[in-house]
Amino acid sequence: MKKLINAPDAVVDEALAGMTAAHGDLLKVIEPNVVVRADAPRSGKVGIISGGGSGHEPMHGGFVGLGMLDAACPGAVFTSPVPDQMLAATKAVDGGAGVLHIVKNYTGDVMNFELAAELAQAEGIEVTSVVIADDVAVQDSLYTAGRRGVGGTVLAEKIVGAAAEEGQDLAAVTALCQKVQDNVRSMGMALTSCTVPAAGKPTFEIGDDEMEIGVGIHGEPGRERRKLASADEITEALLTPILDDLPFGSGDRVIAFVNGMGGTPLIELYVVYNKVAAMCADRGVTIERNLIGSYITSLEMAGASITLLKVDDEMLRLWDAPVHTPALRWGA
Amino acid sequence: MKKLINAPDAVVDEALAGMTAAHGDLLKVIEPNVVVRADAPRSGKVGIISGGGSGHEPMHGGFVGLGMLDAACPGAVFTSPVPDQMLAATKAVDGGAGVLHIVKNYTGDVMNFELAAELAQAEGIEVTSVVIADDVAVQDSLYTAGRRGVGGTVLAEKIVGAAAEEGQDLAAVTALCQKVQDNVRSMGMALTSCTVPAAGKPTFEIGDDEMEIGVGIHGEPGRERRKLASADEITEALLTPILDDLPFGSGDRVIAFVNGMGGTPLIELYVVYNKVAAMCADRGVTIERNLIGSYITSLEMAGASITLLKVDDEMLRLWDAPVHTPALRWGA
Amino acid sequence: MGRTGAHPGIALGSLSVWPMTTFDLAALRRFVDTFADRLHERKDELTALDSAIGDADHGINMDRGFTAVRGKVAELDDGTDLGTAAKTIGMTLISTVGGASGPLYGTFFLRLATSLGERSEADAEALGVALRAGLEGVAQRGKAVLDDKTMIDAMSPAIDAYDGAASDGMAAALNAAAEAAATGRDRITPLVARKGRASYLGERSANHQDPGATSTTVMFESLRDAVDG
Amino acid sequence: MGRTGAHPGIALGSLSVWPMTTFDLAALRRFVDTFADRLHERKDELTALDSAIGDADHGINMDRGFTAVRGKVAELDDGTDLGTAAKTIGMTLISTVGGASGPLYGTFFLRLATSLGERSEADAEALGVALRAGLEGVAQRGKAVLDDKTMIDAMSPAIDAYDGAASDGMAAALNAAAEAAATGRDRITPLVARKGRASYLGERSANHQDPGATSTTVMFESLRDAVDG
Ligand SMILES: Nc1ncnc2c1ncn2[C@@H]1O[C@H](COP(=O)(O)OP(=O)(O)O)[C@@H](O)[C@H]1O
Ligand SMILES: Nc1ncnc2c1ncn2[C@@H]1O[C@H](COP(=O)(O)OP(=O)(O)O)[C@@H](O)[C@H]1O
Ligand SMILES: [Mg+2]
Ligand SMILES: [Mg+2]
Ligand SMILES: [Mg+2]
Ligand SMILES: [Mg+2]
Repeated sequence: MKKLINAPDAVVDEALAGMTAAHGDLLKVIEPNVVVRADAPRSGKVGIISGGGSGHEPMHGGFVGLGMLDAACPGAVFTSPVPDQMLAATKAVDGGAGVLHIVKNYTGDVMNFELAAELAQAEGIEVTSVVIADDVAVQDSLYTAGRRGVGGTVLAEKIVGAAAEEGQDLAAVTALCQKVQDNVRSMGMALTSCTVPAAGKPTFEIGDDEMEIGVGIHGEPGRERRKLASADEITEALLTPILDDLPFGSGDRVIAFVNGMGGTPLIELYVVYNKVAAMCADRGVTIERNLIGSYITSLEMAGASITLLKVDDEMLRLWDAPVHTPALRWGA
Repeated sequence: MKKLINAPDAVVDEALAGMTAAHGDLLKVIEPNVVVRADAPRSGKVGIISGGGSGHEPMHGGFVGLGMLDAACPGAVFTSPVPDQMLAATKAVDGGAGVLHIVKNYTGDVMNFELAAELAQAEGIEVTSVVIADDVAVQDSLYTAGRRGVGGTVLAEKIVGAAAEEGQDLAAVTALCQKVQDNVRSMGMALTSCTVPAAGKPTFEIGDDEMEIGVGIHGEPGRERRKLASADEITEALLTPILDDLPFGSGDRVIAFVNGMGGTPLIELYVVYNKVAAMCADRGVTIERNLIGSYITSLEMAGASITLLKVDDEMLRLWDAPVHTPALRWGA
Repeated sequence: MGRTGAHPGIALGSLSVWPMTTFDLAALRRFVDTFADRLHERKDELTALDSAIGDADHGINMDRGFTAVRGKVAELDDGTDLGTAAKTIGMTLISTVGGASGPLYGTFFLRLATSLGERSEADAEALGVALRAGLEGVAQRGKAVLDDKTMIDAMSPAIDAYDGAASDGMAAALNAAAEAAATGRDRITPLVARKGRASYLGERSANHQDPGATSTTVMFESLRDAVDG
Repeated sequence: MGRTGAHPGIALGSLSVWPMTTFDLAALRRFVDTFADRLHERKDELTALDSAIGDADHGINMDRGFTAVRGKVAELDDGTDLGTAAKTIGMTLISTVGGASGPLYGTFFLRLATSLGERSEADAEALGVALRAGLEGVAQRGKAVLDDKTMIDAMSPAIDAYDGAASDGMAAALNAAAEAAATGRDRITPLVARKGRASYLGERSANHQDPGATSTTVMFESLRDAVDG
């Protein structure tokens, strides 16, 4: 295992200490491991919190700050956080206007957030939850755990964070988050596995001429192993199911998000984006905004995911609104 | 070779096409492969251009925009660009106030920029050059090629770009760039090699328990191969020579830049930053600002570099000035 | 305590002799130690199972949780009732494990706690009732049904087997439970997962042993050995 | 043309018979084709040398450059003078190679061009003068001296050897040059580099063959074979 770490057990705590040292103007870390906006709670503002396993940096801690998250709850690597964290986060950010939990659809995340929401409600804090489940690699079904929450989460946090920042109430913010979820679709792939620090070896073995299509963000194998293909072929393999699923059609306006899995350099993401732009143009889909970079990662995995969000003027306005977090910043 | 590419020869062009598609509001790509600010030339503004081999993304193309570079010249992967590019860039951005070339100290870069400067001057454009040579892994000597230009380049481009943006003249901007160069020091290390697309295999072989200390940004072996060590030990191995070289001492104020080499995830960079902050505090060095992320990379290499720049109020003010480029953005 | 009792007797209203095994705090402590030891020993195995069809953390999660539980249970007063002790386990798991297994195993022990209440000892029947309450808690929390390929597929047959053998005494019932858990664990290996992370793999989840069903089997084996031991 | 001439004669003011080999556009074209072919064949070898002590691109760079040069030279009119042809090579290299080798080899051919001027043929002496002008251009541009472990260490002895053998004719002189280049290439292998990328490796650059000295050797071998062949 080749990592810039001191000890597998210390990674999360030391990274949080590094974040605190680096971004004290934006955030603080409170017990038990909750990243909270420096100026929380803000009276009258709906609190937006999210969380999940660590190993997806900058998500979620890197999105705490003005116009995005009020708090983030990092679990152990790839392990959803415990309810104590979400409860502490909820209490820390509640400014009297209630708190929205943005939850990625993983059994563990859903259950731990649910427990926390029950506890917070018992303490008199109004809590709503929206579950993000945007991964088209997973078939949607009532009888299964449903789709995973992946790249759409980043877009949801930005847009919903902007709405909360401008003073929208809990019902409006919750409905908006659900609207983002209803209009966002993603799919990912991996060229390599990654190594969970405490496990010490790669989660899966993969040949030099193979790739995994339809992976999530936890180093798990994907839906299918295929022969390595060109960037254009891979982009088609990811984007076609996305376009067909919602579906996205002629005249639709989107935010296109090309995401690196952690070990893939930016130059390759631009090669992918080049094809995304061409395919969207072919379908008559207008890319109004884009985001290209490694924002929701699987440790050092090489690979990429693509996310499309169908937007209207209001969502675009909120996307463009000022944001100032360690990982996303504009207009501020 | 596992990369999201279509063909080794097409990577640079397709990535540039992707950048054009993504960031048309900020930049355009003109022949022969020059990334130019969308609104260039700006009358009366000193033009700031840089360039170098590709494979270091987001450097330099990702730094074209308001408050930073007016143009960037991307060569083939790890190969300095040709003078035709710098000449075209210089002509494209000249607004009558002259053009500064920020050159990383590699024999190829220096010679190709020199040729371009001669040609531009022959066409009546005033050109100055500053060579960035901040890598303390390389001994400084009159009889050698000297130190490599690495992470300090990013900080120089931001600060100098701000000065040009606010209307400082060529002499002032050139002197400022030299001042940054005189006060900046860096050092890097690698956990893995990287693969030049056209070469098709890793530049060097390295064992699972080994690392390279003192690497540049071209996948070349470093000064020394050592046994893999902890993040804290590695940080000490990089930062101690940096601190001792300038030297940085008690009372000094710095911008600290922890950079990923392309394949190292952000969580690890924060572990490194945590130690950087502790070591600077121990020496009485105040970190006034920080930058943490993969900004000057070696394709998919895993590893990191550390850069410290000793600043004064003026440099800090310029660091804080608005910047709006694909890769760095604040205040705009 | 917790072994076959010192004063066996004829159970009222029953033709068979009920061995007087009871489950008390000492037995619970032995269980916790045994389970914690085995999770620690088998951490890599459980994580490897989770690597194949999940996210490579199940062994790490369970080991982290039961290391914490061991410490908390060691701190309990000797006079602590079983409900309080089980609640301590459940709360500790919920607060330290995370993932799917944290709330699921946590709920299991919280429901056990409610069922056991202020008892300082539980007989075979009371333990059976408590275990079933735990199972129901896991089913409610996780919404998994049989054949979804989860810990439910080890836990549910184990508790059925326990009930079937309860009349032979706690030791026999726990033995039957441990064997049924293992059988359940193996029975579902060929299946395609419909719940939890493994479900994201679709067909590729077939022919892999479920990590949670495996740790549940270890739990029932530890319970048997703590009581029988 | 470019072979031993059809009408050998006694050189004025010389006791020896100067074989009447001349270097003309046809020879230059054969040289370009030969060098381009060999660079293409040996691209991986040159890149591998550059992997050990550089950035793994020298073969790629040279192949890209001479592929372009081959095309440009093919387009030249048959009546083109040697200066124009050499200038085309130099300009093309500068515009397509990049890196250190682009300006260095580019300058080499530009200086050759200046020296050869409007000649349509060069005799052994004129070619020697031109080659030395090229070497001086490379030295000025790159500021490397002997033993810095660069292409200079192949080029400089090659041209010295050329001059030493020039009285035996162009073919002999180019043969001596090619052999001296190879000797120079090998001589510096043990040295620590002081210029170019390899210098960043310090002591670790020792005992590796220099890529640029290797391509320069291939250049002189190609020149020899183009004239001699
Ligand atoms: N909905 C569910 N109901 C019951 N058990 C479940 C459910 N989802 C997952 N599990 C069990 O949890 C195990 C995985 O636990 P663990 O790896 O610790 O959590 P995570 O999946 O969050 O990483 C699975 O092997 C399965 O037995
Ligand atoms: N200053 C110099 N003078 C002469 N030759 C040099 C100099 N620097 C480098 N070289 C030669 O250039 C070769 C490397 O060329 P190449 O790999 O194409 O360029 P780069 O080093 O820019 O990647 C070296 O092997 C060396 O022979
Ligand atoms: Mg997990
Ligand atoms: Mg190079
Ligand atoms: Mg798991
Ligand atoms: Mg090279």
